Amino acid sequence: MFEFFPPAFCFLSAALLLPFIPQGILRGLFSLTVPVLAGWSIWTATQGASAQTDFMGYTLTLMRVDGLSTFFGLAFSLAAFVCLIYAWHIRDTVQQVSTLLYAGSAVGAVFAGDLITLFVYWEGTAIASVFLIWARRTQGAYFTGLRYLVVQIGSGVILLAGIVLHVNTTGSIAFDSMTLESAASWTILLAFGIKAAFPFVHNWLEDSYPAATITGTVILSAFTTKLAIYALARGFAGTEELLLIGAAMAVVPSLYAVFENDLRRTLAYALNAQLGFMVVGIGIGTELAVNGAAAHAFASIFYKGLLFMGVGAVLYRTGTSKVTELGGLAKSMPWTMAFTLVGAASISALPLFSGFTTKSLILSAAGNAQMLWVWMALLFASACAVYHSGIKIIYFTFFGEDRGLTPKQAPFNMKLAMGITAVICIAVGVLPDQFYGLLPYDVGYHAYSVSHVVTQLQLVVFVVLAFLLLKNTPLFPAPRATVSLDTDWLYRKVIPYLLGHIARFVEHIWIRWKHDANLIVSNAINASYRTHGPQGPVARTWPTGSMVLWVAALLGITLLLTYI
Amino acid sequence: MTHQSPSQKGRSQSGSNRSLWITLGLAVLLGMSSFLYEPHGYFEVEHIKGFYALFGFVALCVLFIAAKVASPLLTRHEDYYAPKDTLSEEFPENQLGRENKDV
Amino acid sequence: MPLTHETAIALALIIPFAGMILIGLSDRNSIVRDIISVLTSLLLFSVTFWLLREVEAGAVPELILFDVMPGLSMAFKIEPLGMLFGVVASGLWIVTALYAIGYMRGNKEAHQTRFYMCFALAISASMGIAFASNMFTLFIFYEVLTLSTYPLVAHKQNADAKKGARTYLSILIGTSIGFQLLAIIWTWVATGTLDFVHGGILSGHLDDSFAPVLLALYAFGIGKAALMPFHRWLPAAMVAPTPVSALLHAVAVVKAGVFTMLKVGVYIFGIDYLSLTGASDWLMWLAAASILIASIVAMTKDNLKARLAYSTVSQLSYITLAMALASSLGVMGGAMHIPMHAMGKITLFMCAGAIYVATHKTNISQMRGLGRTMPFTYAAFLIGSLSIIGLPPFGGAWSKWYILLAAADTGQLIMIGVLMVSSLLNVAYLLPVVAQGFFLPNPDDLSEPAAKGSISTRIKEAPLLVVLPPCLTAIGCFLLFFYAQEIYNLLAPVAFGPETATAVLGGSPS
Amino acid sequence: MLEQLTHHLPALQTVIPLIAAPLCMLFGSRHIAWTITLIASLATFVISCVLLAQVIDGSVISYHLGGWEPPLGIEYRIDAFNAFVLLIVSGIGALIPFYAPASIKSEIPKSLHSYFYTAYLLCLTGLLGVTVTGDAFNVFVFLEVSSLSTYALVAMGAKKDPRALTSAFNYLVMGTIGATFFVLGLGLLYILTGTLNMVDLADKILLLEDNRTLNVAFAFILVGLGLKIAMFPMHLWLPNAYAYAPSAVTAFLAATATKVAIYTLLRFLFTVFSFDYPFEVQTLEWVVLPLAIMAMFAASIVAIFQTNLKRLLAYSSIAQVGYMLLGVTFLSKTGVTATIIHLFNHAVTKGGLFMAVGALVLRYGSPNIEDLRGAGRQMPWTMAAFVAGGLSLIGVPLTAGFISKWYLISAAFEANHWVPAILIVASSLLAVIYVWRVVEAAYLQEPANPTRQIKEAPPMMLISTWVLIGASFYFGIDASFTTHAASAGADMLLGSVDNSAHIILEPSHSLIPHVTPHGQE
Repeated sequence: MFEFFPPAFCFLSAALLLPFIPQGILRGLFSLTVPVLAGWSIWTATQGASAQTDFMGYTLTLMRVDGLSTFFGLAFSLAAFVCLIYAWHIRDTVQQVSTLLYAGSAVGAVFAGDLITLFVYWEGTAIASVFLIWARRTQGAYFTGLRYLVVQIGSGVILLAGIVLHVNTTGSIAFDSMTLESAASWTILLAFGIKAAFPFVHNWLEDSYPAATITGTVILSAFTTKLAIYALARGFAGTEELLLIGAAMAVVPSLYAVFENDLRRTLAYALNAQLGFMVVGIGIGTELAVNGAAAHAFASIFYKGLLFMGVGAVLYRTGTSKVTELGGLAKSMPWTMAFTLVGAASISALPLFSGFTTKSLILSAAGNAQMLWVWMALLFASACAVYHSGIKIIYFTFFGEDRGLTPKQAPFNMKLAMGITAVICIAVGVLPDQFYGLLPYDVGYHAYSVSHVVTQLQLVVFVVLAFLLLKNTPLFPAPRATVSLDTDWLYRKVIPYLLGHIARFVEHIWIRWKHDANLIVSNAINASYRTHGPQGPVARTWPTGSMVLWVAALLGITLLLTYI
Repeated sequence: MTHQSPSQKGRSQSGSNRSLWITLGLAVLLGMSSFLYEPHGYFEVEHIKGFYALFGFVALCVLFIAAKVASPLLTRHEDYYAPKDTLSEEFPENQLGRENKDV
Repeated sequence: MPLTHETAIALALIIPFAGMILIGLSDRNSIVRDIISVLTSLLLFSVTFWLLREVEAGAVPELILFDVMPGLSMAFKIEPLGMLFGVVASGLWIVTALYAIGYMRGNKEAHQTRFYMCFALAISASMGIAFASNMFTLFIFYEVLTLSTYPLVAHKQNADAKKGARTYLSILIGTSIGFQLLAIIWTWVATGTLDFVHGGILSGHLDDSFAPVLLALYAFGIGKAALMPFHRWLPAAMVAPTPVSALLHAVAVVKAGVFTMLKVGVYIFGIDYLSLTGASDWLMWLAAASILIASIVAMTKDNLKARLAYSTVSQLSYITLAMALASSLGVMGGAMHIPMHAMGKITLFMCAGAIYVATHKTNISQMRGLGRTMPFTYAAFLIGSLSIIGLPPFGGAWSKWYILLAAADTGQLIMIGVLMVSSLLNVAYLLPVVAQGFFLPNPDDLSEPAAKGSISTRIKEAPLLVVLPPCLTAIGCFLLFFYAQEIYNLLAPVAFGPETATAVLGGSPS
Repeated sequence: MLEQLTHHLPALQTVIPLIAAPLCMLFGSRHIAWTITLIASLATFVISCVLLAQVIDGSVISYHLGGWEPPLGIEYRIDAFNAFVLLIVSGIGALIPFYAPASIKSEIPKSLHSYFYTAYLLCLTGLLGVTVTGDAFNVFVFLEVSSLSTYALVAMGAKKDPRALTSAFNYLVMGTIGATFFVLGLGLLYILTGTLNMVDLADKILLLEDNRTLNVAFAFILVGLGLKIAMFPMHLWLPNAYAYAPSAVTAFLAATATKVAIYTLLRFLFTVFSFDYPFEVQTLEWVVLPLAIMAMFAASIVAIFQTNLKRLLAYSSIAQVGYMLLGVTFLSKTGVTATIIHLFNHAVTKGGLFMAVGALVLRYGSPNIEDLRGAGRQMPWTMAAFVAGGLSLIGVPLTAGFISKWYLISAAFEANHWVPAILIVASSLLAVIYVWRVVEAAYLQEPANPTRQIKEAPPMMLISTWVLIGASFYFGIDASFTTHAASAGADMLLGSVDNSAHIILEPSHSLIPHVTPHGQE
């Protein structure tokens, strides 16, 4: 039935076994072997292999090994590996199990060859990941988790509805490239779009990632959105509508990332903007562009993960990740700073770092297609990224105003994880050709040209220059202890407010109605008691006279009928 | 808000001055270098000398202005969503490894 | 001794009945009584399981007892749908029998013998409903079920219990006599038969414009299906001890209701007739409204059992909706939802009972942090919830899949939307229970540092017999996802007609 | 000898209790009186069984009393319908001697016991006579025999509650008015036709065109019998009579007296008059139908509020009479079948219920629901019987009441009477309420006086109660006998069976009867 064991099953079965392994080194090593095994099995899988099974009258393709899925599968396995190292110190079984389930679901979804399997894993990522938020065990995290879950499962049920419509119209459950011509594919696109944090359905990301545990945020940042990118690349490559969506995604969150106070939320906005790049790449849909989207997803997983790790380490030691409460940690946490710098350099697309070699694929694809405005938007977003992910994180955490914080260095496992991730970031930046070799398509692209290096350096340096010049002017958006209003304002303030009023109104009506109904019923009972009760006229039995009257009346009525 | 001694402030001030000069220097170098090679771009605009430099500088200015304009509209005090929000609460202490550097 | 079909059916009816008598006789010795109760359930299940194998092999076991009135006989004939219901009810009786022992002892309830007797009688009635070969027999056992569960609802005999039981009885008896009986007699007068025939008996005997009216009499008459506005009995019945809520008000009684609904749809009206006349259109809308409103009401309930009750109201309307879609796939989905929802909901109820036994807490707001002292209960609750929501890899996903397919098939896109919104509402009212249990601090126990202390000292679970059954059914939820194929094969003749079933089985069902 | 006896069974049916009655008084001893009563009532039961067996296939026995040829002579005419009613009356009559001794011990002074049995036997005679006779005036005579003895029986409750005397007197006044109306109607018929034999009357009436005197006669008969039936709103005598009579009497009356009156009404409606008679159809539609429905509701609602269990059941009876009348007004075979079935089923059920209540009253000393709290635990078997009977009253499946309702609603649907069909079920739900009030009091409330030791009812009372309750279940589970008999009866009444070919003539001037076909007469 199976040509080989689906790597997702490695994760899932390990997650079931994990609680039975004693906490500590043994459990840590056990969980670390899982992504290694899975990655190895993906690496060695022959292209075109598949694992199919017949179930409920459908042929489910549990595994479809091709360039795109292999690439994402490897990325996810590798991400799981570094995340697990980063979370080595965690002793919370719930988080450990859900991490494995989450990574497993993501890997499974990537290899899903049919829509039903995809749906199964799609929901799996939603359910497994929410525990990483709830595991913070605070009231705020509880509510955030609920909101997150509703959105994620919402994406799942929309996907389900889309699949049902798709199956109904086409009779096929295969997960292949689709065109936006039927309600089914629009619905499926919406489902993917929610997970990919399209504009207006993006806010779950900024709401929930910063609310997770320290390690949870890192893990969350790796999988869900990248899975959506994979799904979009698989299903909707070359869909023009995605261009506009992607461009908007790249630009608008950048603005938020500027004035956001919480660093993890800042990173979440930045992540959202990076997703915009990938969506644009998918929207362009050429082999180069899809390669770019995939490559950028890979790079993004790691440099964003690295930034989240850095901020997480700071949070771990200081208890806060707010700009207004941080500053001057360069001395006390030098390694963390160094690794975070690598991440910042990567997202800023400095040459020799990962963003440089991946982002340019997408920009080049946009250029090839002569999409000037899209290209400009992406360039603008790149410039913004230099500030909000590169400068802002580093500056306000490690330099800036010294708040007198003297934390200890990050724990070794965190530093190790950051180190490995930093190496990956640099490796992608330094060895582009080897990296490109892993991509789904063979396009023969070369990232390093004088022109490219210089222009990119110009962009970065002038952004830095502008920052340094403007920093002490009134133009500079100085950090304040604020929360940003986003689309979640609608469902966290407006809708509850309206619902509260509606609920009060309905309750009022309901109580009134109930009261009235009770009154009517009790009046009816009382009235019938008065008439039919033991003392009522209907139940009166003693007066013989009235009975005679009835007899006479009845006779009279009967006789009257004679005349009809 | 922690109180800062004047010396600390002075140090950070001088530090940022130094980085400003370094960056300025780099910027000038890179700006000049645009005249040294022929860029192979996809669009007309890329052939403008120093386009990327200008773009980066302007982009950040635009971004800051936009942020300045938008932030009063789009930000509220961090307790705005309390208590159903994590921003307004402390990170649970038992999940932290809050340790200070050995003195 | 070779078992014949006739004796097997008779045994399925008699075993619980005999169990009831034996339980009554062993009033003095509670251990013997409890053992009898469990043995009876095992015995019954082995008989129904044997019958299931026979039905799967294509047999149609039949037993005609006697004629009550000329033309109306007390007769039984097992078709796959009834077989499914029978196996579900008798199978889950085993876990509930175990659970009931733990629960009733754990709570030191009074009148336990009466409790077990009525329980056995109710199961007997459920078997009668499952195997009935005509609407008349079904109706008789339907009423027996109502009456036999009344003492169970009123078990505590306090003012609340009496009030709840009164609501329970008055709605169930009221609707069944007020509407269902009328509908049955009308059918009888119109067609001269009440036998269940695939494809229905009404076609050609009833003026098409009357079909919606007759369907309304059936739909509202089957009060056990808890279609709004006749759903009030279900929350009211939650005053009963939890084993009752678990088996009867999550499995036997309510499933008897929706089972009857499906029977009426498939065997009295016939899916083709329904779809031809559009008789069930209004029912579809009502069921949809019922699904959503009940879910919203569930969100407002703080009492866990009340919340689960409204959830049941909502989930039952899935099945009604599936029938009202008047499509073969809907029948498949609706019928499949019977075991899927039963397994999930019984898990949830048993967990609620376990929490009650261990802590005597009934309100969700009091249950914060309990997940860490009762991890098994809460894990089971989580799995049950996921199955109810319809997430893979749990059974509930498949039934929802087929109902959705049916909605797509009949072009009812709004119904797809309703089911989607309902899933989200399920998330919103079920998962907070788990999340609060695991991830919010226990207000009673502020000093307890989270995630500290060795696990063995923190765990304060209910007695084993109370915790084990929900864990078993939770595993059942998981297994059902993979055994859905068997259920599908079993039900294919019901949904697609006896002739086409074999043809359809080969390929994709759409 | 036996051969001859069998040919005189119709006469023996009334003669045996009639002769036994004075014997009871003559001997004076209550034990002997009881023995005689037992033998006589059992004998009538056996006779009615034999008779029913002979006619259930649709034959008719015509027995000429004293050898006088009808229409001049009195004819006892037995067909499937009245044989069935005979069975009910004599069946319940045969149970009463088992039930009565323990019951009346506390209710009637010992010295009056032999009078009780005398009056009881006379009452039985009257009821059987009304049923068996084919002569209209003879109906009146037997009706009065039964009524007069009933008044006496009701009055015997005076030891326990003096109001029994008043209610007996009331009953007497009203009953007499009813009887008078009835006899006035008969008189008018006689003036018109010159005959009192029912079959003969029917033939003659057919020949009359639109005739106002006939209409008046019909109206008088309807109202007169309506009063005896306790047709709403002429039911006022019934609740008191039932409430204050001794329990055994109540059980007997409730099960038989109104049923026989209904039988008589059906006889007159269908045998003497018929659907061909337009005035009857009009009256049924415009007077009886609304009254029947009003009875179903008004009486049920009154029953809901009653505190006295006996009165509660009495009002329930009035409501049930409404069902029976409703069945008739559908003017169809199914309707009449429904009426006859309900007549039987209700007799069995209500008899059993009143017997159970009698046992409760015996032990608790009060029929008030308040006082019967906790009875479910103190008298489990009696209370179980009550609940079972209550279920039948509601019409829960597997009980006799269900069969009745099934036929009644079927008839309504067949006649396209949608509204009555709905009203039938609606009023059944009222029955749920009044039955369940008792059930809740008995099972879910603490005893009024927990220290008081209450024993289970005496075995004989319990057995006879359970015989009836058991029957009400038996006929709910296997209704083939009742439905068969009732539909045979309905066929007979509606003349859909050509009964002239099957008549068994039994001229009594010869001890050896010869059987000739009707046509050769």
